[in-house]
Amino acid sequence: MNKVVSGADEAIRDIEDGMTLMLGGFGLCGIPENCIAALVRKGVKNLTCISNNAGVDDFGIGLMLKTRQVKKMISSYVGENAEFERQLLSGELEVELIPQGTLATRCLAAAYGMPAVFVRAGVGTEVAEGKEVRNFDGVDYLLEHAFNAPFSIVKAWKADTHGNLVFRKTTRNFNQPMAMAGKIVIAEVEELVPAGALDPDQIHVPGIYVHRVFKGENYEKRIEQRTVRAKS
Amino acid sequence: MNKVVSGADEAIRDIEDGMTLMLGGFGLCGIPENCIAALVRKGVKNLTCISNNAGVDDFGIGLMLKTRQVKKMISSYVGENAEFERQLLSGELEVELIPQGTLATRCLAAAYGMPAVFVRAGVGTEVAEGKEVRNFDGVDYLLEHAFNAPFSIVKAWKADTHGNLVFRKTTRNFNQPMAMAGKIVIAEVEELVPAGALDPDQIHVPGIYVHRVFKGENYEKRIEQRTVRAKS
Amino acid sequence: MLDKTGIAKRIAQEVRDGYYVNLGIGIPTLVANYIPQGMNVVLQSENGMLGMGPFPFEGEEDPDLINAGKQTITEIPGTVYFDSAMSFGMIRAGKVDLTILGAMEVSENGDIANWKIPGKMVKGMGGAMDLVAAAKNIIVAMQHVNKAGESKLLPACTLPLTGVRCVKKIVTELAVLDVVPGVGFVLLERAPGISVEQIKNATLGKLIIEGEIPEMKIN
Amino acid sequence: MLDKTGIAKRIAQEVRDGYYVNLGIGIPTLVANYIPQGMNVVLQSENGMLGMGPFPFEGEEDPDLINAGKQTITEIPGTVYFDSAMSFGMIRAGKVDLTILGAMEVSENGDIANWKIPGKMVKGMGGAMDLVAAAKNIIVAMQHVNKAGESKLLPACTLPLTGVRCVKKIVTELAVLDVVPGVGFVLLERAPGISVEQIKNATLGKLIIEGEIPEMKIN
Repeated sequence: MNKVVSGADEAIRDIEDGMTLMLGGFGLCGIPENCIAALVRKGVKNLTCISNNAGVDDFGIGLMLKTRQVKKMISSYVGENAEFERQLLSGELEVELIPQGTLATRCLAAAYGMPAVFVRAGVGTEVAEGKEVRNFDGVDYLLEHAFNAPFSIVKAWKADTHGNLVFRKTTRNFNQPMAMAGKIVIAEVEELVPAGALDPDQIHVPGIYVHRVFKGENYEKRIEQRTVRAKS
Repeated sequence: MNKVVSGADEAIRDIEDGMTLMLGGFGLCGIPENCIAALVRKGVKNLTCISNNAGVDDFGIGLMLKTRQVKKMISSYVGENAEFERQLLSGELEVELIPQGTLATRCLAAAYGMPAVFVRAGVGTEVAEGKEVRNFDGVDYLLEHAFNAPFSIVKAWKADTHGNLVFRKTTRNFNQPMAMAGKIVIAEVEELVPAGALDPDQIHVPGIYVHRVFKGENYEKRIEQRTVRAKS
Repeated sequence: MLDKTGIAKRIAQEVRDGYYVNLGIGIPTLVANYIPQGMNVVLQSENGMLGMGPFPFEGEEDPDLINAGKQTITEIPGTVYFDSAMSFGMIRAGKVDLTILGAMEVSENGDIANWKIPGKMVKGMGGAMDLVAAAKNIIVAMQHVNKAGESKLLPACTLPLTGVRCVKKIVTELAVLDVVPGVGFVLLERAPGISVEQIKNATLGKLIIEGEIPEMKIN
Repeated sequence: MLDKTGIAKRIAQEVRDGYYVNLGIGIPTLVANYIPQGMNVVLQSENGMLGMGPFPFEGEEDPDLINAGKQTITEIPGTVYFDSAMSFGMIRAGKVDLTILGAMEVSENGDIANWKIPGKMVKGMGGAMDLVAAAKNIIVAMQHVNKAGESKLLPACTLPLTGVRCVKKIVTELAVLDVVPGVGFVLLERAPGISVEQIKNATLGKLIIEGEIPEMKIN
């Protein structure tokens, strides 16, 4: 059950032009920095990226926007990015905006083999346009479909060689459901340990969901909003 | 956020005749022994119990069957229990059998605010009778509804005073989804610690789902099938 | 008239012991500062955290620990981390007792618009649509009128909606109002020094004024 | 003719390196004993475990650690525990490569009946309906005929179904057969000492025999 690959380039070797990728992270927190760099190196184009955010101008998915590798973003919030705005207004980039909980739940649906789920978010808004509405016990819900992406790329804190993953603090975010949702799941981690080194009660994503893991390098972990308080 | 109550009797104080309860555990593994004993003491009757199994003659939910407190079992597997069989054949007890994964997923649906889910289990079988069938991408699914129970009773390994829960090994089973599914969730635990004593990355059920916790006593933890191998 | 701090202080009075609360970006974030000492309240951050603590001391920022506004924060005793699917699961299941968020417009039946201005840049709804669709109790913190001096309390929203019939209460620099679908904006309290007439003039939607309207009490 | 061990040994030949496998109660459980050394296979137990180890040594039983058959077991390096919702989530999402289970009847289009005999005691389907509805590859381990000498490989099941068109392969004491919906039971191998004629006589559903049928190779 050895899921270990040599690094980001090997991990993304079969990602091709026009594919749909799920990318974990929330803002710049817990993003797969090494794989994004490798995708930029490889130069694959016309990608559809399912990711809660689109990075900033010079970090995260922003790096792939700069090189015009992204055809479409499926996200809940895409502020903080001037290049993004430029491409969107010029029509170079398509954007599909989805409520954040719906985005997460469509990952969960894929992870748990549910073809579609009913959610209340967006009922009565433009998000509901063209979608089936169904009433349960007096409340309207939208039918939302599971994502069906060939690849998920996530960042975890630790993995063992079987691909069992553990996340740290708020980096779990979309990384956990996406790590269970893609047909092929790639996880880059800060620490790679032998099978048996992780507490079996404390694994966030079982290795059965994960296909390739590698120890990432040179994590920058950029902070988007550095807020502090004075020492009193 | 103190969720601590004095013990099982206080925890179940407002469970009344005719109510529906979710009870965690798989077989006799991870069952809420203290609360079951308290329910027997209290003598509430005509209960509907949602539980994967029905215990054995003299342990687990079997104790409540013996005292005829259960009107209906909603379970996936109810073997191992002669008194159960007698009551079922004599018409004293109703049983609704549900595929195990559907049972778990109807708990998850309640936990995650989904009114209903689509599952494949049971398509083309008597389980599908009277249920809506829907085809997604060429595959038929049954529409199954979220459970809506006023109480969940679960057994965890550890809790903090905020009701954050941690389970041990295969006791997680139905305890985890049920601990997020009931309107009022009662958790009995082996170890109760102050808030802050559990690793925040390693909590299986966040306390927001849990209403009452107490440290249980005298756990018997009976083994249903003691299988061993010889030391070589 | 209240300043932002005043609005936050007034909203803090709506928080009850034992509440799990989700605070939006802006004025709502300030509410955390005015929750009475000794009251047990846990803050939920929809990026995957219960028990949000204050900003870190300088030099102690952890890039792996942010809130939904992407600000560096800290944990406190009892903090739990979880993934986004569980986070919105608990929101949808109604486990969050109170959601406080900003708005561009609120209608007299409780519709809210706060995510998009057509023709201008669209940043996305983030978790707002999920929160307003699910929370049992939604309080809007906003200015009574926009920068052009137009009322933000309207018969019907003009901007794209975030959610329908969901806002329960509004706190502005001028007033506290309940929102009752089919009835309108029910005036509950005036800000210090503000007259009922001033509130009337700033409210385009149907305003219900019954009896004497007391002035807010704020420390 | 194969004994139970023989059936388990033959099924073990179907296991491939890197497979995640769910083993039902009875003969399927025995399969674990015959997976070749050095082959990386992880056993899933649907009560919430990946990486099921062997039975514990006497005195080392842990009541908190059982398999889906409620037997005491052990963990191994790489074991993971999870809850029942995730367990069936991964099953439904097709992450389990191979499911091996027993059956009372299999039909020539792959329907399976293994959970209920009307009029006799009903124990429930447990996780069987979920497993057969979801697994990509389902192998049935069973006797070719029942105790009354009647074939269990039928044109159509007579007992209440567990799942439809799902069984891919059957291994009995007499034969290995593929199940091809619309075609029938395709005979692949004979058990040692068993003739095609004997298999024909024990099979009520449509049996496809093409060319020479080899004898199984079992160590």
